[in-house]
Amino acid sequence: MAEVTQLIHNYLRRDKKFPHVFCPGCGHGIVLGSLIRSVHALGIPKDDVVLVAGIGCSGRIPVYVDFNTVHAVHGRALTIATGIKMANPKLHVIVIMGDGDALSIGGNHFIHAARRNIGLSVLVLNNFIYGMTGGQCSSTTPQGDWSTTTPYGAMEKSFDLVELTSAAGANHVARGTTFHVKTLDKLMANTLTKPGFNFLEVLTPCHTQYGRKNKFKNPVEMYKWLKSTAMPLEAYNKLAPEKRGDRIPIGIFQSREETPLEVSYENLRKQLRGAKS
Amino acid sequence: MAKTKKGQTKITIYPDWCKGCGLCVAFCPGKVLELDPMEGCAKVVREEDCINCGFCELHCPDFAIVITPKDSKGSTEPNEGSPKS
Amino acid sequence: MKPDKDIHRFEICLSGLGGQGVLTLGKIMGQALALGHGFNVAQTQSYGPEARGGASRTDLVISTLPISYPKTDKIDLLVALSQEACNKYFQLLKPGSILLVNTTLVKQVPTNQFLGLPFTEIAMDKLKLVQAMNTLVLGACTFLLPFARRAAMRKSLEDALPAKIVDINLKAFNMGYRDAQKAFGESPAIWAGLADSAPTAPSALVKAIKKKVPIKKKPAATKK
Amino acid sequence: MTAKRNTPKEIFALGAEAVVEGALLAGCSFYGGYPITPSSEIMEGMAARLPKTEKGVFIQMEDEIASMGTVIGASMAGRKAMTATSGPGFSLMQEFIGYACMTEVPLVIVNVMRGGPSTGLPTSPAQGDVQQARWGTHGDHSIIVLSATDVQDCLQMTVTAFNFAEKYRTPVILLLDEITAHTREKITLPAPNDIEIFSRLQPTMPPEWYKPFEETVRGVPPMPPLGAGYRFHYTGLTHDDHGFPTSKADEVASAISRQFRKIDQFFFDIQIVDEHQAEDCEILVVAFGCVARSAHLAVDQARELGIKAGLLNLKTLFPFPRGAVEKVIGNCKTILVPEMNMGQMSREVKRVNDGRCKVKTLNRIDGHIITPKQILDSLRKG
Repeated sequence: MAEVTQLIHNYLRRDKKFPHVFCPGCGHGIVLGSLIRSVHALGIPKDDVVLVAGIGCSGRIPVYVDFNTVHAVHGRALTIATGIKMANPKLHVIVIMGDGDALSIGGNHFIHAARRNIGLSVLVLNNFIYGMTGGQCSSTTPQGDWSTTTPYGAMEKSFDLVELTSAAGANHVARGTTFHVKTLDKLMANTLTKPGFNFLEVLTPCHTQYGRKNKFKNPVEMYKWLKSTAMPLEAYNKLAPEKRGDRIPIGIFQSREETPLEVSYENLRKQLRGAKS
Repeated sequence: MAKTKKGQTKITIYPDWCKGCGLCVAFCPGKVLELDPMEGCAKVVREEDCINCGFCELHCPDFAIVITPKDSKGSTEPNEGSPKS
Repeated sequence: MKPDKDIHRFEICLSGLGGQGVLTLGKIMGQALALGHGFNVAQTQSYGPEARGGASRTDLVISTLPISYPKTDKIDLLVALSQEACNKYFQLLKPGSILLVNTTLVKQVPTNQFLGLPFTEIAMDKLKLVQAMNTLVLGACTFLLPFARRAAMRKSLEDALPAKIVDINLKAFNMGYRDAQKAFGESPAIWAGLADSAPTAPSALVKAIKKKVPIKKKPAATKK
Repeated sequence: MTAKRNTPKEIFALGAEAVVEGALLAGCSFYGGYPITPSSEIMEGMAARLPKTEKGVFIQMEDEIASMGTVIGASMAGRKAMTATSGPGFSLMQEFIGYACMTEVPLVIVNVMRGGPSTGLPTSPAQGDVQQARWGTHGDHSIIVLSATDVQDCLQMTVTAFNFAEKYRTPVILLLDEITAHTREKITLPAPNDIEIFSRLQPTMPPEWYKPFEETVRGVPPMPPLGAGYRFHYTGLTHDDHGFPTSKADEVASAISRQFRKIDQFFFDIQIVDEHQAEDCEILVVAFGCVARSAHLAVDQARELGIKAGLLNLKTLFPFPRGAVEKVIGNCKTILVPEMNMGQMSREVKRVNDGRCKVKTLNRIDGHIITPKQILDSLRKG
């Protein structure tokens, strides 16, 4: 275990300024740690990893890590990632987005990338809020909660990302939290290895913009909330529906083996060219 | 899962990187760490009570905590008795 | 290849209903004149929503010299395969223009100076394939245009169509050519200068008008 | 496809099909797009052809924004990539065009102009996107905008667009119009060996010495594909030589000015024009796209009438070929700028003319081409 942090340090860009920009208690660093541990454990060379991010707090992650990194425009990280994967299927393309990034401005790209079932590892860091721009309501802000653009409580219903992604056609769908880090590491390894559109939602607290305004005294309170709210999917399923309340299941929700787009395309090309010669 | 003995680990916290979020302090099962109000970051106060669960190292969002064995030949495997949800 | 005749901006407008194959006709004719005859050809089209039924039009400019302006400016031949197209594009005719109409569908020609064949009727009665109507027109035009070579047109047709419909279309092409020959006798005299060395013949146009190609029955329903 | 053609070949093709041929000849191996009239024929051509090539990738995306995203991603991964669109789709692409300028990612966008604004005249020609092509994305930036006159030109200018994109690490916009894209003409497909192809420079130093956005002699740093061992950071934020975000005034100024300079100092290479009867003309027509064809005929007709007319056909619209205009207007009394918009190119001509000649405009926005007669009438009035 001694290597945990040193190992992470080996993957960070040394010429970048640390500590990183994230607020105290922000879970983004925890996700980055989990990602690095998983890439390392799986033995994927740094050169083969392309980390694409959108705009927002999550978009700041790639700067810090020594992979091929792309900081895209708001909501469109998946489109650039799609181009990269189709152009060179050998690369491990990992996409990191926030909830507003992936599901609000990028919602259309998100469902279509899932429908295409293109081989991307997609992490959505869901903190229920627009963090970087100052705490505006996002499409995952729980109904009734306060944000700077819902000063009287969020009126609209929020997305269930797991159900949305499953319905859209992704091969693999999972959810974890930044409190349950060992589970997160397992889910991360799953997300990085299984073919096809591979989605992992990570619940990660934003105390600065969301927690403070919604009755969480400090970041620790938010992690306590995650600890008490999230539960393994298997246990959740055994729970009587009326007892589920606000509990959030975590684990692997979907595991399909459908052929990813880049493989189907390669097959088509072989078939067309085979027929020609 | 056999409990490993306490106090076999050395905990290093980089004060420059620690932002004092308090996660490690709050969840450490051995109450090894405390927030230093002057420095605004976590510090080790009861290293001898560390059970090497690894929680703080895994959860530190700022990569500011490093746990190493006191005896370099000692086991570095984490104790599975880490906090459960 | 080099064309064997000198033409400076000969302009054709092909028009009809969407679904009649006007654009395909223009493409095959243009391809034949460009690649098979060696002319410069610019084919443009009025490009409407891709629904069937509206007026459809494609224009060809044919020239030995490079073509600057690609659209038609002064039409030499207007082919109107439907009443709507005839009404709409009749105004394009200038002195010296020739009008060829599909008499099955064009009942009211706004002039008595025109050439006519019941293309739709021939396609349905003799070929049992209304879709081959545009190929009949290609055959007729090949006869009428003094610079068009039958073999080159046939080749373009063969190249452009899927194998399984080539035979019926070749039949239609030959039929269109022969029917035009029968009905009109010769290509219009005003184009005589474009022919190899053809002596100025009595005006085919006048002949054709006098002949008044008969129309047997009511035009078939034109809904598509 | 399998047997390589070594001799030129004549075909009868649409302007859109010529774009496809040109792109494939230039080495394009990636197309991401979204169907929109009147550019869809380009997309359909690519859909049929690319999967038959060795590495060709075609993908239909959910919208034009996504199309641009895939093209940028593919180019980062080392492909020569393109998309094609029209009016509303071009508007949607603007954000990513700025991103491609900022990250210096080579790519080609073909915009087949149709009547606008908004949905406008989807099936009719126009030339209303000229200034949008130059200034459509926000922020100050440098970009190359080309146009094509006839079908052979569509092929040639597509090859040129790819060459410029690769040579200068920049997005290149090829502005066609509905007439040019939908005209069929006889063209000659050159043999692949007969055309000059340029591909982006690759780094020749060890990865640890490579700076992806470094100042170089040409101002254009080499660009390796993702995954080649040169790990670095792409961002739309203003960045330093290494690609990392910066807001230091000196680094910002030098990065942005290099992006301008890399194009500005090669005007002689980039600015392409065609002259017709322009040497001794007293009245000069400045036109581009399909209107240049009308102008060509009108100039010939005017000469027959004894009017000393000439034509400057702009193949490069931006950076605006100032030198070419200045060279020709020495003898001129009048410049006529016919264009199918309310006067977007004439602004540039007036700017360069700077009061020397009379500049007349001839505008048409009803979805029809400006005819030779309209131009001739204007030439006769002098």
